[in-house]
Amino acid sequence: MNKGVLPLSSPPLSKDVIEQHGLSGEEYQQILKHLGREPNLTELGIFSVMWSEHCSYKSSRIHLKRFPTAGPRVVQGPGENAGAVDIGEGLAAVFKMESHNHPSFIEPFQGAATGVGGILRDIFTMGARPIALLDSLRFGELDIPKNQHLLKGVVSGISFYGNCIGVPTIGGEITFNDIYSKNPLVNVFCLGIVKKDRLLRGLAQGEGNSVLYIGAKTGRDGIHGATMASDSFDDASEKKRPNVQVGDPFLEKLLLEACLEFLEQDLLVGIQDMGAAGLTSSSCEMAARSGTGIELDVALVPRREPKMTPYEVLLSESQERMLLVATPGKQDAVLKICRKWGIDAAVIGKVTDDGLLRVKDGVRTVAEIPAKALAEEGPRYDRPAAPPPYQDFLQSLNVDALPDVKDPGEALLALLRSPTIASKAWVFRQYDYMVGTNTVVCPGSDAAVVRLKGTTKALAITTDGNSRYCLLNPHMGGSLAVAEAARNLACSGAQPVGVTDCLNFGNPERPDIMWQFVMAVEGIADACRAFDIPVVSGNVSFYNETNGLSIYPTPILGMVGVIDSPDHITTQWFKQSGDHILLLGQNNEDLGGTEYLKVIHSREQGLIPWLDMDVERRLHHCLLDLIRKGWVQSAHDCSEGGLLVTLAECCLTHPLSPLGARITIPPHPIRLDALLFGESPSRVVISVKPEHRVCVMEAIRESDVPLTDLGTVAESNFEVNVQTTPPASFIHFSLSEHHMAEVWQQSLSSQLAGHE
Amino acid sequence: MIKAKIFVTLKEGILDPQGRAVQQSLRILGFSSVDDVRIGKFLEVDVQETDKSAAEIQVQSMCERLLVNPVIENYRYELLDP
Amino acid sequence: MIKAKIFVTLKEGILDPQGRAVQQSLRILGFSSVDDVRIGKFLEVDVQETDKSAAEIQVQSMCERLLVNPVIENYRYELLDP
Amino acid sequence: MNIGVIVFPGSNCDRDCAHVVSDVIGQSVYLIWHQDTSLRGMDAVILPGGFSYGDYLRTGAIAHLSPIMEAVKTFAKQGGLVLGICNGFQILLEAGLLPGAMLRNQNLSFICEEIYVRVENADTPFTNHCQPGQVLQIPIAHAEGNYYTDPISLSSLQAHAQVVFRYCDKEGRVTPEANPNGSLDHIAGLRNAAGNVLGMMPHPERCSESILSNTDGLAIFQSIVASMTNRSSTLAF
Ligand SMILES: Nc1ncnc2c1ncn2[C@@H]1O[C@H](COP(=O)(O)OP(=O)(O)O)[C@@H](O)[C@H]1O
Ligand SMILES: [Mg+2]
Repeated sequence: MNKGVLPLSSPPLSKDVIEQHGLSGEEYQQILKHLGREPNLTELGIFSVMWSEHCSYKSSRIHLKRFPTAGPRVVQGPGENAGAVDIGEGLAAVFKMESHNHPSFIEPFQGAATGVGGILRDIFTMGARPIALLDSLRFGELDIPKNQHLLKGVVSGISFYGNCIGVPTIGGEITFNDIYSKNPLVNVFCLGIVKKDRLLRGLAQGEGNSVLYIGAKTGRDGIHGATMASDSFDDASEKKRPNVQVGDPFLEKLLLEACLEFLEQDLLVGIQDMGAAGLTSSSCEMAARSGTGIELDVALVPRREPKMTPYEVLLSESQERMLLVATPGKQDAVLKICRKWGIDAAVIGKVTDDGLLRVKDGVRTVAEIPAKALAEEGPRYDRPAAPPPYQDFLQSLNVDALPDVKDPGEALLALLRSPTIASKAWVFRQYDYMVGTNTVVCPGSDAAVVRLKGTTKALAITTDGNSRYCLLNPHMGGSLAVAEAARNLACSGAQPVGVTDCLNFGNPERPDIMWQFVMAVEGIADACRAFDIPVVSGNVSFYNETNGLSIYPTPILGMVGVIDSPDHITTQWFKQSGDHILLLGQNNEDLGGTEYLKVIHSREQGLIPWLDMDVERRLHHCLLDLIRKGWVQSAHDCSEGGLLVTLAECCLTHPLSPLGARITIPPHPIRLDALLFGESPSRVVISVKPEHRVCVMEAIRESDVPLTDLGTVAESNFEVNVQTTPPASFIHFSLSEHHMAEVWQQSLSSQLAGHE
Repeated sequence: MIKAKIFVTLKEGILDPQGRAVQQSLRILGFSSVDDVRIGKFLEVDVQETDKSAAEIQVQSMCERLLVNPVIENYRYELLDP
Repeated sequence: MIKAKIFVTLKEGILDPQGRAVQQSLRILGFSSVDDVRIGKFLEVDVQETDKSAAEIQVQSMCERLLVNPVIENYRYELLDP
Repeated sequence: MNIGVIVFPGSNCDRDCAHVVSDVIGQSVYLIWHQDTSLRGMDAVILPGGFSYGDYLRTGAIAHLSPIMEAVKTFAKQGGLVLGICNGFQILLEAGLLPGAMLRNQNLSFICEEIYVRVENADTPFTNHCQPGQVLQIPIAHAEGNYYTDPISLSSLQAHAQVVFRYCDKEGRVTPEANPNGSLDHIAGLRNAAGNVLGMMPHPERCSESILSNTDGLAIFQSIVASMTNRSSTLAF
């Protein structure tokens, strides 16, 4: 290499420029140490993105080590583009979840669309064909028009991208709370299937192997550093560039098919998508993982815009691009497949053995940095963590000062109308949840289920997270989210095999936020260990705050379970009038942090339920056992809204027409509202045929799971009788199932009617 | 009545996937001299107004509040005399 | 290079659901004098040509072969001098 | 029987159709790339759903110019059976193999749900396994299924029994409420005058297996096989 053309002894950069790149003085000193000299501006830009929180996980990494990541089924744990677990039959499920919160706030349609595009690439770079998407969304309340606008934009963005590329969006969740008004959350989960031994990885091995760029041309989209310092790069005449990335799902579809053909023909050493920090992160991460170096020439990168500087080319976040290393001798085959699918491709560099990311612009070297310094040896922080002073206040709630419920029927209707509980059909009707013809359980049940063609197996998938719980008690909130996800899978007849997470939090430089984070991670880790579910991938999104106001701590889990036989696939809705309704699990006085308190009493306070992991585990075993014996007609877990909402949902979610029920709840030594709307965990409502009732009850008792006989499924009307004690009284109410269905089904769409 | 013609285009630098796809297929159809295609929106709005400058204020406000996404789009309009 | 501006609109008599929705939203926003909204497409095509009439022939043919569906759409174009 | 499924870049129901043809009804299936120019040996051809060319400009507009479409036109002219599903239907409209055009759904959003259609003509190669007036439950998934044609061509469609499916409710009543997208005359599926080309918005391949809890779509595929079997000889190309 000709050291003579190195312009790498640039004049020292000003303090302002360093600051504008978001690097602290200490971090700059580390850069000097890694380089043994001053960086030039391009190199500073590279360090700046690679050492950003988003790419380096500098505030979270030491804590994420707590997650259990190993297990007999784990094929690929955290560290790759996505995790993978063995699901039998020689197949692996590859999955991951990612956030696209800030872009979706700036431009909801494109922000959400490119979020879908990004997570899909993470999956198919592993060689897996994506077969399912799920979206987990948080918005402010819908009485604010701006929140309606955000919701509509995000849902149509997801629908646009997912539908077009032909990957079904089979489930997800949405909850509403004003805390998200200025910072909505858009988390997207994707799962793909690959033959276990054909998994591709982001590797750049083999000195001299070609490095190829394929996909969309590079533009100036989403260059963070460049926007703030744009004067130094652009013609003075050029206006400030918009920072919005636009997605092209059609191009991504071509990219997907091309990548799967590479895999089929075994043409690649490694591949990685260009996500955050684009060409820079993909190249240095691939090199660092393989202990090699990469040399690139930015002049060879296909471009969409004139006069882009190396800085811009390296940091652009244009969508739908991939970096790959071809197997020796297979380069032409790769290029041929790209031609077939009509996508741009160019050889832009080669693998080296010197451990450096070397970037040239023609003959000129513009950057030269050890790849490991960028990808692995970045800063790590053990940031101070302390509970916020307001934590005690949050947990203090004098329930006795609140009046008990007078009219449970009215309260039930109010909860069914609450957009967090109401039917989400307005959302998922816009998603093609059937393309691929694998969706056996469509949106509307506890978990979505996809079959695996060519096998007798199916996968159940769910996303869950309750941020109010995490606000009130982040440790327990984290554990409860894991328990709820696993319970949703058990209700569907599945055994959990792995989980991914998306951890949405505020500013980690604040000790209270860091405390929330550390506690939630511990809670999740504890529960995953207790239920023996490995964490195989995940994502951290910090700085979710506006004007100093943080979102609630919002860890979301995406969990995957295996169903061994089609006969075990179970849905949440009642099937037939006359079936018996049973409750598994114990009703405790758990009112703190409930949806009921928020909707009826406008309180988001209190002690949240205590999760007993042994009880929860026993419940899952018992339920799966009953399902496998063929005794369970329906199973639905109790979550937001408590027992009464759960029973109502069992009646209302039937895909054809709602059913009714005759419910009699025996006396309980707790408040009536806690009994009906409390959110004690570890509870499931099942229905069984009359002929199975006795054996099912027997089996439940033998499993040491609390059991309550609640009544029967009816053709119509939702009738509830409750005996309370003390004082001994008898409460009865009856609602028409059609009226309940109307309230529940129309709520979202009627709140969203109107402008746009 | 005044008729407003509003032209909404993507800002410079913003990717136009639709335009790109159309350009490619025009090339395949043999229109080899087609260099660039950008696709935007064209709106015709009838305003019950007789005063042109009053109409203009309204049209501008409509564009800003609803018709145009200022993050990625530019616009231009013409008013046709009543 | 010649720039062609092509305006594609729905034919008269064809219900324009998008235009109607925008009109309703404008009304809700308080633009009560808005009478009718029609939404069409606005394409800008750059043609590597110096001769205007040659460019025109090409543009017309592009419209007929791809850019416009005559069952539902009308079109009009302008050519900007090189 | 040899059934071809055309693969446009952006098709995404191609493999779903192929799965039903081969694994459910046991026929030979061939995936035919849009750059190919021949349909030699095919007894019937399916244009599957999806977003050919991203549905940019207009749904089906760019796809109808693909090289394979010349072969599809010739195949159709010679009497070959052509079934267009969803995006395939839109492509057939753009290609002029069926009359009319698609507008955006009246509510402007993509709609994915199970709907009902009434079989208006059971005397076609695609519906001979159905009863006249039979109600099928079939999923739709589209943003542009709002069919339009001019009044003259509409009356011609009606006069020649070319409307094969209409949106209806569970009981078979054709009502505005049962029309999901605003389609003219509630048209959900349509055949050409010769009767060998059918376009339909609903997706029969999504409801042809009991594990998917609905097998109403199977009748369409079985009809095609039956009508091909009844033909004395395959078409020569
Ligand atoms: N954003 C969304 N996208 C797709 N499906 C959704 C979304 N939100 C909710 N759903 C679906 O609606 C149903 C009810 O959701 P939810 O109340 O969150 O269920 P659970 O409490 O059992 O997790 C589920 O089947 C879920 O997949
Ligand atoms: Mg649930």
